[in-house]
Amino acid sequence: MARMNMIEAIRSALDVKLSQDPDVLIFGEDVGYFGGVFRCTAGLQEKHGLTRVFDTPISEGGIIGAAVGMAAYGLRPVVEIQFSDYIYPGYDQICSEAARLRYRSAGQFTAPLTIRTPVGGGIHGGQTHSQSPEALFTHIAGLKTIIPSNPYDAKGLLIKAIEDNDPVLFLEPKRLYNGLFDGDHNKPAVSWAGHELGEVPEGHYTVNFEKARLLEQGTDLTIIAYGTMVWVAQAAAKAAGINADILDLRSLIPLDLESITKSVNKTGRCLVLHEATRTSGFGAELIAEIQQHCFYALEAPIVRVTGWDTPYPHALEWEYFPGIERVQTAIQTIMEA
Amino acid sequence: MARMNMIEAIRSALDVKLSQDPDVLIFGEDVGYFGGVFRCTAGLQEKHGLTRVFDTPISEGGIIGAAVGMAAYGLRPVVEIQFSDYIYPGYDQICSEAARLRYRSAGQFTAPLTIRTPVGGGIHGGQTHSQSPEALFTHIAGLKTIIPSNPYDAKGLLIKAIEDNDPVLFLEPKRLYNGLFDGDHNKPAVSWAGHELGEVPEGHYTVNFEKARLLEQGTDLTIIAYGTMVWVAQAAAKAAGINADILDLRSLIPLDLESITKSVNKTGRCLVLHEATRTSGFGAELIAEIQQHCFYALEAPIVRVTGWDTPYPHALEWEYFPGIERVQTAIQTIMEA
Amino acid sequence: MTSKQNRSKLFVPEPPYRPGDTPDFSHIKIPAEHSPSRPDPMIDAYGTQEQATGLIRVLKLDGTPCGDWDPKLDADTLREGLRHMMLTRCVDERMFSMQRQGKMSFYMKSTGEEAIAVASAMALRPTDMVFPTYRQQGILMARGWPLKELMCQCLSNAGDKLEGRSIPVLYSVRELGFFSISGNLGTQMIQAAGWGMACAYKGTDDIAVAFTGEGATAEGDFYYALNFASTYRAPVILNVVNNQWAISSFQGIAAGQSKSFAARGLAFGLASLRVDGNDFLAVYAAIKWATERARNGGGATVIEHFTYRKEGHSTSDDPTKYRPKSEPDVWPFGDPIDRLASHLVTLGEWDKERHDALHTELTAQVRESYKEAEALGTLASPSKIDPASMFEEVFEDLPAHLRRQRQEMGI
Amino acid sequence: MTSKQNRSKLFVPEPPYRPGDTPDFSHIKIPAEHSPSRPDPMIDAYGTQEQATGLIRVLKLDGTPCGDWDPKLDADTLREGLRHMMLTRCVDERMFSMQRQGKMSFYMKSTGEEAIAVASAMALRPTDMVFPTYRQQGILMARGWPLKELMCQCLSNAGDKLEGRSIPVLYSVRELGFFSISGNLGTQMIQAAGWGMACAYKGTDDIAVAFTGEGATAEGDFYYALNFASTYRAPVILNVVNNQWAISSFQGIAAGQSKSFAARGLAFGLASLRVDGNDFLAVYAAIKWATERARNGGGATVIEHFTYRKEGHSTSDDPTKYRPKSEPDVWPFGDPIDRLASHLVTLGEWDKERHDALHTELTAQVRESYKEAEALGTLASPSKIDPASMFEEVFEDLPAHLRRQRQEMGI
Ligand SMILES: Cc1ncc(C[n+]2csc(CCOP(=O)(O)OP(=O)(O)O)c2C)c(N)n1
Ligand SMILES: Cc1ncc(C[n+]2csc(CCOP(=O)(O)OP(=O)(O)O)c2C)c(N)n1
Ligand SMILES: [Mg+2]
Ligand SMILES: [Mg+2]
Repeated sequence: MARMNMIEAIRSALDVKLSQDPDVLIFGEDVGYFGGVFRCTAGLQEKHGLTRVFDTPISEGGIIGAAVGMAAYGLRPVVEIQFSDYIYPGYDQICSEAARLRYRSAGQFTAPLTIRTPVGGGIHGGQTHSQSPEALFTHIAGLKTIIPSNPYDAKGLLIKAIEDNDPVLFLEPKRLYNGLFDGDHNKPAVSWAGHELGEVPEGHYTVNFEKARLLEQGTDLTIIAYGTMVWVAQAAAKAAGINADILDLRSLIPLDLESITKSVNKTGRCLVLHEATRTSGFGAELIAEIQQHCFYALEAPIVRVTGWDTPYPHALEWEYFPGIERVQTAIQTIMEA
Repeated sequence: MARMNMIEAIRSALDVKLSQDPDVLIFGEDVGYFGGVFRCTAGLQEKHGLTRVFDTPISEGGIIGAAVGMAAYGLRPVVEIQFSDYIYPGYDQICSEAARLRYRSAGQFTAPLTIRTPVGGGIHGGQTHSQSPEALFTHIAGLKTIIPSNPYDAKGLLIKAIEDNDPVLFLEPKRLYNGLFDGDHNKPAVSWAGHELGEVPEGHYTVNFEKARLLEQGTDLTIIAYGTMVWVAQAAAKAAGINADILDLRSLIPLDLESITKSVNKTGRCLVLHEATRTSGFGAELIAEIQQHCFYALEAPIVRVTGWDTPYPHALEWEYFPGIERVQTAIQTIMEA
Repeated sequence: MTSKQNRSKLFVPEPPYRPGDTPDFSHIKIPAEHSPSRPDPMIDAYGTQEQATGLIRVLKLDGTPCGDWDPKLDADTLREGLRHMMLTRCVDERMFSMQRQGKMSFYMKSTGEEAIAVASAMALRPTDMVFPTYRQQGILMARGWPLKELMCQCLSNAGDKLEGRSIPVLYSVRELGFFSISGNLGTQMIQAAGWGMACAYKGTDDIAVAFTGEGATAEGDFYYALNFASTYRAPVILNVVNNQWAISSFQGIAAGQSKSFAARGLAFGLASLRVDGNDFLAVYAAIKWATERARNGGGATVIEHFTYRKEGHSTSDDPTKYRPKSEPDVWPFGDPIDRLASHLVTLGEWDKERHDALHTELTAQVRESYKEAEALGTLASPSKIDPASMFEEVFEDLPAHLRRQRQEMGI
Repeated sequence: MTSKQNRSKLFVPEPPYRPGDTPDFSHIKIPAEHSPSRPDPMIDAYGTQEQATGLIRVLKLDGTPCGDWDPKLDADTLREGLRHMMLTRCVDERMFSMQRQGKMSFYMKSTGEEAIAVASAMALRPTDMVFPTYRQQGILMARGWPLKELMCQCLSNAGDKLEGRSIPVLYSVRELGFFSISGNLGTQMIQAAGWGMACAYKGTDDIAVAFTGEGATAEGDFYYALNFASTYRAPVILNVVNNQWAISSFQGIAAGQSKSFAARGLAFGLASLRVDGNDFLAVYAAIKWATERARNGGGATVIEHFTYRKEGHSTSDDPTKYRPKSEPDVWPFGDPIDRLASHLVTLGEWDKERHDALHTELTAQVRESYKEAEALGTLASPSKIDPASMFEEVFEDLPAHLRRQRQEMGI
């Protein structure tokens, strides 16, 4: 088993699929010769050829629109949007086209494309390099939304996404690319090399969308998180000395509601985390479902700790980021309720 | 006091502002000479002139982008997007630009534009003439989202929107344009002429965003709705013989959380309605806040009745629409819980 | 260009005539004998400047052909084209009146524009994928889609292969190379470029053929298509149907100060042609030229079809609200059906009797087909579409949350 | 054009040279004495074909002027331009090295492109609103923004008027007619068209002036701008800075088979100019021409500035990863500062001593300003920005939900 960070795991997934399936194509801004601004596609053009891994004009709508056409033809395009903050010019092609094609054509045409894009803050990227737009996609019928928290899952989920016959939005928490980050920005990032989830098979394997990962097991509290916030949850639970079920969702649509309700029905308390702005964030959806399915088990209001409802500021990045301290406070609030 | 339907009320609001403020401009697809596909701007070009009410290219991104520039200059553009289903090509300009300009320039530049667009189904418009995309906007910091349910509010809220110094998305439930619709599509639409909220002053007045309308007062249950669903709520409550607080939100951002929590704390039961697809809809946000603020008062899980998580189908429109029957069933479920 | 209107007011273009005016199009020069010549299809794109700004024509208004674009089709082929065009118009008329009778929610005619769809389809191979708008139903006639299927889609009845999911006229017929029409304008242009890229990637010589109205060229997707087609030399034909109107907006709103929609292709280094869209032979020749270019590795061609929307935008529209009632009649480029018919007459291959007989035959065919279709239900009759189907094909497999919702619905 | 590559494979354009290659640009023809002539600014847009595809130049590489575009600026103005350009470069160098020292998160240089920003600003009125990208900091020098303010923005410190909200270089200086730079490429082109429409609507003769990189012309917003500017004859100048690179992608990815970015304006009936962007006088003359046209009601002009990005895209970029290290040095259009300086020398208005003295003066000025700015903090030092400010100016007034969140934060 190899040791990979998240960039290497993603690259490995792409490499495996490029090698296995001649219908897989990769394109996006700077992904070709250069290998992407985060290096996720480095070396792939050289290995697989110019027509399989290539640069595109700076046109997110064009990238996704062209991919819809290719996917309808029968190819499996995997496109990169350089930062998720720049996905909006392609929003119409995702929502009105990729997500709708199978339905409106009654299955005659489908759009099995994968859209990879980095999300989240923590790299001093400011308002336009830090966003977490998942909730803008989970509202769209016909689209799957995936977000891994570690190298092992990243590779397995990405291969699964490419093989999936529906359009998949694959969100990559950029702060986890190079190492595990638990929200403590004063401490150096922890290399994935030393983490069990940094052990990644070289070849083909998949991780299913339907099942959340139970990261920690406990009885006092259920913490639901995804992406970077999974590790913040773990650190905060430890700091709070609490015995929590920590669920790493991995997939938002489809959602593993069964594992969620099972856990909350057991613990009676629930904390929901995300980095995205709070209002109408995916946390709201989780809470709506949990309060419905676990109402009689709940001993305290479900609390959400999220990014604030402001743009992601540059200088005050760590005041914005829902870090360990805020999560810990929320844990206390819930446990004392 | 005049009698107006919702189209006339909206037109009257635009007319009042065009007359009062030379900086108000109206543009959009077919809004000029023709007066808009729903006739909301009929006669306004003739009255106010070609350069104040005019047609645009079919370019929602261009319409909103140009409006951002004009608004930054100091004008007050009011643009129409022909159907909200077509707003997505302008999504980037709304989310990344209009909603962000004040913040990123620390108040040097602002974007006081109003985007009017029809929402909702019930006119056999199928997948691309029936959507309710409000939740895709309530997640965006810096944007206000308004949705009236009747002529009186429509005029007062629209004038307020135009005068507001922030960008406002003004959603018009198209099924209410010509008459009150309570979800019973077998019955002819009820003319606004006979309704007290069809009594609309001719001149200038405003309705504030900060306050929900308490449409009916009751003690058994709180029903939270907006747009068309307000009237479905009323009809269903009547059919169920239930004594409910019915709150017509009018504004989603800002939200009158105070009225909501006051009511739910009183009734202990709550039903949330919207026509939009369920997952990550605005109902989720309402539930997340209500369960937090009213946890100890709640006697039953909060239920949401919404459009299904599918595109809006053409033939099965009424199977999709969250009509009286479904709302009534939900009321029973809540009351029996 | 010496006016100083921007010092005093914003310029807003207006069409020459509005209701109440007497339209006069004598200023539109009908090009004489020689239209821009037909260059070799592998010409450098910048060599098509004249073709992009002039007007390519074959048929004079009197039905005689001229110029080197004449595809010299045999009489049977010409008669076939005529039949498809007449059938298209017949279907349009029938469906329009059935909509008026409340049998369906909506309909859109292509009257006056039949040559564009039909000649295109006949110039293409069946394996070329078309990405049409709602005004290329003629392609379906030419490719032989059973009328009943078309009608069932419009009626959203039990015979609708799309399960009543879409409004009328948003057809999807993969087996005939007819892409699922989107209700969102413009989006399919770049998808067609992507499809063309896929054809090239797979090493086939199939091509993609997209259509947009002139109004919808203002969407970003049109430019994405021009750009991607240019960058990757995609084998795609990007057709702009300039029928002068976009609902109530005249073409000048989309065109601005530019004089040719075709010329937008030139700006991307793409071969560009501007064609008399009411001239069946010119459309056929232009599409043929573009297919040759694309199949031989020359990449994309942009074709503007200059035509006129004779009827309202849709059944929801009353065009006399914004243009003179007589404007369609005085539009100087004639009717595509009449023009092809008189060409055949000139050739001695057609006459009034045969024309009337064909019209009668097609009317009967349409009436028959409609009867069969209506037997499967209309929008007014209780729907026979299974409500459970609403939840299907959102995804390949029904996910848990949709299963729960279906159960909630009680089915 | 006789190749058949689409039958076998997709075409993907590649730059002529990659790391390891020896770049050779002798195929780029440096236009001789006569550049396209200077037409009357009110010329019909289609009359600018030659200007849109040729290359407008004034300064020969040896510093002597030629042709009718020469704006004949006096020596003081020329020296002022030189000073602004040298100051820009000086600031860029300082900030780059301070970023390397960890004082700020990010920086972007405009090395080699200074003439475009500085000459533009000098040709404009102070009331003309510019909508810049991150590579027109030269405008701020020319318009006299205190360096300290610029530096404080980059340092996100207590002196940052933007309250540390944006990453470095995304300036906003309304009082100097410098629009708030967006991190989202392209968006400001259409906003500038809207601003221009507003100027016209209000009857002023102010204009809007937008900039985009050649890479970002692929965004829809660029075309919306062309379209709206054309339709409403907006007084706006749409500048495309073609510096050959968009991060790692060479200009051919955006250009495809087209040979001029300026010519995209022609497709919309807009006057279009293609200018040697390393030629201070040519840029000045072109902008001046476009302002005259716009202020007199002639509407928009598209200007391509042909230049070269000498340094990396930003501090996050290492250009030797994707292009030869020597490429900037062999780029055949020289350096804008050197070229203007040698012009002044030719005129007898400049010499090496004065040049060195100016450089020393500017270096000192930059050092001083930086010291003052740094005294107000750097990103590395604990932020002095009030956390409560994070919630302000999301809306005009603080709404209840943001007040609750601020309280939740404990402030
Ligand atoms: C993105 C989008 N915006 C607006 C509409 C509404 N709409 C439908 S057809 C139409 C006019 C289209 O005109 P044109 O492109 O010229 O095509 P034509 O109808 O003339 O064939 C408009 C504005 C839409 N369907 N999609
Ligand atoms: C909408 C959007 N997409 C992608 C990016 C990421 N990005 C920032 S700069 C850049 C390259 C821009 O190249 P060009 O337009 O040529 O300008 P230059 O940097 O050469 O001045 C890219 C892709 C972005 N900021 N916005
Ligand atoms: Mg049209
Ligand atoms: Mg560039």
